[in-house]
Amino acid sequence: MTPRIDEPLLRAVGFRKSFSGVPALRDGQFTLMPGSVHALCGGNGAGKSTFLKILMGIHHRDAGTLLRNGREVSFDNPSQALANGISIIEQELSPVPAMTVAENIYLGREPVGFLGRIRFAEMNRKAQTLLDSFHFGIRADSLMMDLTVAQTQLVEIAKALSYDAEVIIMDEPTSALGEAEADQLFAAVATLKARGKGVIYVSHRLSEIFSICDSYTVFRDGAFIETGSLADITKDHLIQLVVGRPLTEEFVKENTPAPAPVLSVRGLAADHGVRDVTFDLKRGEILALYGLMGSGRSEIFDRLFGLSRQTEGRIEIDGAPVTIHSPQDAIRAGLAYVTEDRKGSGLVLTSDVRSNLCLATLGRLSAGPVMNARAERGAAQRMIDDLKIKTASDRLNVSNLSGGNQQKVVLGKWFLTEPRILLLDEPTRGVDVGAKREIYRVMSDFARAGGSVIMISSETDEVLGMADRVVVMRDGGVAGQLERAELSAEGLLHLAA
Amino acid sequence: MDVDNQIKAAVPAGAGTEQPRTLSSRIGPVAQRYGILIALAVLCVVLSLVSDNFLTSRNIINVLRQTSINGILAIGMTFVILTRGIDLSVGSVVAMAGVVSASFATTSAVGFIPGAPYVAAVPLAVGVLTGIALGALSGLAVARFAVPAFVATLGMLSAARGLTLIYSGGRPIPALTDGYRWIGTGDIAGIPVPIILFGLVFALSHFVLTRTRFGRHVYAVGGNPHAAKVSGLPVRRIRFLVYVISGGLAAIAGMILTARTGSALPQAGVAYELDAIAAVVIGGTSLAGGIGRVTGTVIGALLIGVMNNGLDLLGVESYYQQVIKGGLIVAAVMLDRSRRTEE
Amino acid sequence: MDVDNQIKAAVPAGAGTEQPRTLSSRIGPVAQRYGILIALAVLCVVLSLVSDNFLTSRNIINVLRQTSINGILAIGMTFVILTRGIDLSVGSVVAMAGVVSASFATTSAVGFIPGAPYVAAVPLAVGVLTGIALGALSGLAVARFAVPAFVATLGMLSAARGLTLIYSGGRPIPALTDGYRWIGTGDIAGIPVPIILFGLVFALSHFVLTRTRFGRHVYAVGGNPHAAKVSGLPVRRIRFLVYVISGGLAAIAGMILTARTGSALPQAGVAYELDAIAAVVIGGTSLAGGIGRVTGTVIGALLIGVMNNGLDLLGVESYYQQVIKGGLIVAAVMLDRSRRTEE
Amino acid sequence: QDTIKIGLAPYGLNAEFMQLWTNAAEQHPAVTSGLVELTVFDGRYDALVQQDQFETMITQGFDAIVFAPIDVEAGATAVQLAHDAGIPVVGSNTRVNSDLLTSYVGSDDVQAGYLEAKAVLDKMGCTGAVVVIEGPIGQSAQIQRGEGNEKALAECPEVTVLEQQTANWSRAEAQSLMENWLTSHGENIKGVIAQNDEMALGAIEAIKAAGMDVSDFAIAGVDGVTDALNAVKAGQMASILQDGAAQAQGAIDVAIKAVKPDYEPMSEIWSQYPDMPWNGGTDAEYNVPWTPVTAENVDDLLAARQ
Ligand SMILES: Nc1ncnc2c1ncn2[C@@H]1O[C@H](COP(=O)(O)OP(=O)(O)OP(=O)(O)O)[C@@H](O)[C@H]1O
Ligand SMILES: Nc1ncnc2c1ncn2[C@@H]1O[C@H](COP(=O)(O)OP(=O)(O)OP(=O)(O)O)[C@@H](O)[C@H]1O
Ligand SMILES: [Mg+2]
Ligand SMILES: [Mg+2]
Repeated sequence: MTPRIDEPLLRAVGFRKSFSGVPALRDGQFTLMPGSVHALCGGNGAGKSTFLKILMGIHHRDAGTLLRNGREVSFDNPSQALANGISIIEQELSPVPAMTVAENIYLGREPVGFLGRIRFAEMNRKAQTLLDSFHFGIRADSLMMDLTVAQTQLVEIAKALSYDAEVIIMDEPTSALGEAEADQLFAAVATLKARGKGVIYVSHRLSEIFSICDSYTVFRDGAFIETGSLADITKDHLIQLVVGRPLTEEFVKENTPAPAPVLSVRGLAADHGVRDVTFDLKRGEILALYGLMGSGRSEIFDRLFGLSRQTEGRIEIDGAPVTIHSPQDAIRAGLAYVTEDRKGSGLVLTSDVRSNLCLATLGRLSAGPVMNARAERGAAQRMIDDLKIKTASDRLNVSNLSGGNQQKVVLGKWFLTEPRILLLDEPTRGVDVGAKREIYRVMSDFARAGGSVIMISSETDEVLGMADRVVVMRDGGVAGQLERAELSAEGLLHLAA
Repeated sequence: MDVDNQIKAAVPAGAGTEQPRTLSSRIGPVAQRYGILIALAVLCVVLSLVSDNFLTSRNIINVLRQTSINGILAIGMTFVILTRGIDLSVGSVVAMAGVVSASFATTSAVGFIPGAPYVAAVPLAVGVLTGIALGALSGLAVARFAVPAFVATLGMLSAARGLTLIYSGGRPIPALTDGYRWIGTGDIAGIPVPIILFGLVFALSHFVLTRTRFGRHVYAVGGNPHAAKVSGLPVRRIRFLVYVISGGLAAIAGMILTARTGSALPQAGVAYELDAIAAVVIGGTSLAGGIGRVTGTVIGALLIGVMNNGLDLLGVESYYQQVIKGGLIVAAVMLDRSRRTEE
Repeated sequence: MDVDNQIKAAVPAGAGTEQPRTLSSRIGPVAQRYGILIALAVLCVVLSLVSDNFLTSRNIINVLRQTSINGILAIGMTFVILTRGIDLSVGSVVAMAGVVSASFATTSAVGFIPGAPYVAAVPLAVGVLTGIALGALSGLAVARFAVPAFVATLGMLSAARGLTLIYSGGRPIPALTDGYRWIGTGDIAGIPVPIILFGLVFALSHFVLTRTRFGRHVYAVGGNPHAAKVSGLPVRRIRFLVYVISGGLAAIAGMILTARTGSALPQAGVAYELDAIAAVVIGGTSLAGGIGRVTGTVIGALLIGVMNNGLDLLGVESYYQQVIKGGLIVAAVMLDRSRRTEE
Repeated sequence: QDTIKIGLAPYGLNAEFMQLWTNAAEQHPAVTSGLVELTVFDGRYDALVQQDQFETMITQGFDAIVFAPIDVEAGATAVQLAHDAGIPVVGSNTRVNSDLLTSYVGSDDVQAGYLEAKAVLDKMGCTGAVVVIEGPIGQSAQIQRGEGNEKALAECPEVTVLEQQTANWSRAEAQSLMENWLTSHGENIKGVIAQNDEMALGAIEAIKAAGMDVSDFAIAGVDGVTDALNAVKAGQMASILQDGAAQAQGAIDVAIKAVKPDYEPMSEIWSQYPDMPWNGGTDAEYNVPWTPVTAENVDDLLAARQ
């Protein structure tokens, strides 16, 4: 029985959900038509992921009705959702690290032969074909733990697509991706759409939404606000719906670099093929490291921050050579590092917002060995206010925050250290439009006050908007440098590829 | 107030490291925080109904005194488990600290320390140092040489027991001075010294874990060692220190035990690690690290102590005691709906 | 090739579940996979140099036979630990399965089962069912009621021991039939039955864990329970089943032990859980779940077995043995540089 | 060729009694003179470990084995293995249910249980109430001493047994147990029958901790460990000395005799206990007598310990 074309694949009304009495979703509504790519928009903490998890049977709703092809359904667990043709790419990456890519993709659907024996060869072949069809360039038999965050994201995409589901939920699938990989995903989405499937797409990158989606639904503070066709609205209108007040997407940039270099990197080598990297960072400058996925940008940060082995190369701060063996050394030298993997190396998920915010500044917030609770509270509150972190309290467990708000906690932790040099690896990952502006403002203010920033970003717009200078990386080496005046999207891509 | 918040912070809804999501939603916050306390209360009410003697001040003192040793061990264990470690060697450290300290406090000719007995301060200091040294060895293996805590402390369990037997020749060390025995049998204002020590250790540990920088470090290292490292915490030093703390506290427990029994037995403390870990886990601390609090541990230790005491008071036959104890522990934790394994 | 990949998948470099970044990069793949085997080899070479008897075929058979019981327990434990669980009850299950099965196989008047002795198949089946039932109870508590595995199986440790004592009245059950005793003392083509059973259990478990869907799902549940659930795996059922497997294997170990000693002791198997877990951890399986393999476990068990046998062969004094064993275990794992705690 | 290799298999060496037993074996004149090479195998309180050690001894070609099994029944298979390999096994201290033993040198636990219970009951004048602290249930010493306890208790029908519970030979466990009993029964407890000295000593500490007078209680244990001798001297308890040294040395003599038919015993114990004649070293059983520890002999016994 094929559903009528005007019959929605999925229709949700009046979804409600609270966590320990705090409502996360008050009135979730959504209608997904076949052959459509439907954007679910909303600020950080608007309830998007909560809504999608309910659809998938990961959470249980407190109230609401869900119709699948017109039939009322209710999923107790994800396997029922899968059986009903719904698959998901979750916002938080969730690999099984010690298993291969192929095993992760076909987890629960392994081809089996005699005696329940898995046909590994067949599974690897299928997985490889799948990955190759999206040009992801990942080997199906590599271990998940050996992949970078971006590659892990690609595998999760491949996995969700491999279910051949009718409804595919994508919760910020591109937040960890470079543009080339994102384009592969968009091509896949277009194919799905052409085949009459429905895609629910969540992203804070509005340009993406306008280029691949056809309809939109906006949530704000857990409630349904508006739905419609993207063709009928402008970007600014959408932003206004999301943020709740008029706002244009723009970059805040008021710093001017001084000529004196603060940090000089000479002939640096790092793990995984990074070699002979030389560049200067000036006082008051925002420098971008640009490159394709896997070009070695994060490795440079790891090395600068004392997380990987000291090998070749010199690092000078204010003209004096420094040795950095550990993060302690780096912090002492005035560095701060927002890593790209916020779950793996950014947050202590078992602790609350306040402890996470104060984690790198405990020494400053204590009198001798004893913590000054008031100072901790004050510091945390300052960051919550400055970055508009949406949390019920600073004692809430950080794992209960929405993805974007978690990212802000990591940023806040490092801002509190009052560093001289900020290393930001994908700082606006998963952050909504409103908050992005706040982050840009903080960066700009920081640089204006004499601090220096190196940022890695896969969003070319962000690089163009914020960077004073760009160092372009290719295959672990510096491919060239561009001054702000020379910047263009084509120029960057040309050097990087 | 502040402390309250701290406690709340330390024990969030779930036990696992991931997706505490669905967890907290189902249960009211009160049961969440006090589940195991409720279990303890239920047990106490039932016992006071069926036994006239249970709620006498004398029996309460008994329970507390009997709990003090396991309680002190479990508090040290809490530090270790919060960093994702485990310390299986506590029972052997109990014996070694007891025997070594006693050898400085015996009036008997068995004492082979010239000049023994010394004034109580000497053997007590020696005992604590012994525990700290053993803990430091385990800590070194774990923190410096990346030996899994289970293996490092299992090795210590065996080695420290052997050393204790060698040191003592397998014989008890009897006839301890009154000064030494005071920490096991003395009292201050009617409250037995072991209970006072238990209280002090609890208060201090609670303070350290909730109010000091080191305490914050312990939670962070257990919650996400990688993030802790990136944030500039001295992860290795913290890992090392928790074993030193556990060793030191095990030594105190060992000396209380020795002072209470009146002679140091090299075979003391066998299998104590299981009860200590049980108290920690029953008290809501996650073996996955980063989540837990020392108040929970004390409640867990009391639950075990009350159970042992109650079943003795009721004169339940020993075979049946074992069955009932096993069932009660599981039931208590099930009643404490707050904790759920990740899934 | 295929298998090779599988194995690689099962034992990667690091232990932690997080920071997938630099782990496997640091250490060469050979040391990674064979570290503990090298430790075992070194120990064997040293022992064969200092003791003439060590490398005799008779002694090798002794070692294997002695290892078989801990080995089988440790294999069951591997399943449990791979899912982030732990089974403390194995020692008590050993005793209970031994006693219950023996009560169907005794020719003595102590036997209180009408019609006993039965042909060997009956007691053996009853024994395995006993183990499975006990494992199922633990599994239910863990998988269904979300009781932390440590607590659930500690409860079972105590309860099953009590039940065993009640069932047997605390007395051993002697005089078992030859048919029953065959599984402990018989041989096939000169190879003792316990060794053959050990080999079979190993081969089957290895096959299940590396090649079958269930086995891979065990890894997934331990490696990332959330991902397992979202992928539609029956997480609870898998959690439940590993305890059933551990219980069943503990029962087999218990019956081998009973058949070997010739009478069923209700107090058999005390503290066996520690050796079993030690074999698993020494063998490279992470207590954090999701990483490990059964070959490592067998090597770990052999290491422990060889150590016990070797020190006895050399006539090392018992107290010193304990010290040396503790040191050797830690040293072996340190030599096996492959494993590193997360940091 | 000349030296005789004897394996000594105590069930576990972590507690004092077996330690004394083992020391005595190592002090046997035949060992110190080099006639016998003695190797000690610590059974680690596990029947199977002991059996494994038998296999090791057989592999290594020991000439004889002196065996103190952890369990009566489970020891039988080990004895069978040695017998099949032609190695004589002499039991000592703990019985083993096997007719393949060359001989058994030990003491009758039933008698010890009787004697200690009698000491308690006598002090109580055969009236009042007692508690019994037992060894680990199912161990042969617990079973047999329990039998002896029963026998003595049967002679005093007036006496009630308020509680009966195991403390696993452990002083600390007995101490807690007694504390709890003192709470539930208070002054009603007049006597404590502990199946070994450690547990009796634990009971004494509990009484002291409760602020009661130890001399108001009749307390007895078995074994005669050093601490107990001191307690007897202080008038706090009665103890029945088990002469582990004699059991071990006697067993060594019998074992040597089984290997070397022309051997004459070298240990002094045969002259020390006239009630236990050597009889050519071929008796199936040698019963080392128990010695009740009294105020009179305690100083001598203590002096012998140094
Ligand atoms: N397990 C939980 N316990 C308590 N609160 C929670 C939990 N999960 C989510 N929340 C809260 O629910 C609200 C909605 O979160 P959700 O993750 O759905 O936001 P989102 O729209 O996906 O945001 P983002 O764009 O940042 O991913 C947030 O305020 C969050 O703090
Ligand atoms: N743990 C690892 N094991 C093996 N190779 C690795 C590991 N981590 C990174 N690499 C490889 O090192 C190279 C550089 O990685 P890096 O993370 O620095 O890239 P990047 O430029 O930051 O890209 P992105 O973060 O967008 O993936 C890549 O080819 C990557 O595959
Ligand atoms: Mg979200
Ligand atoms: Mg990167």
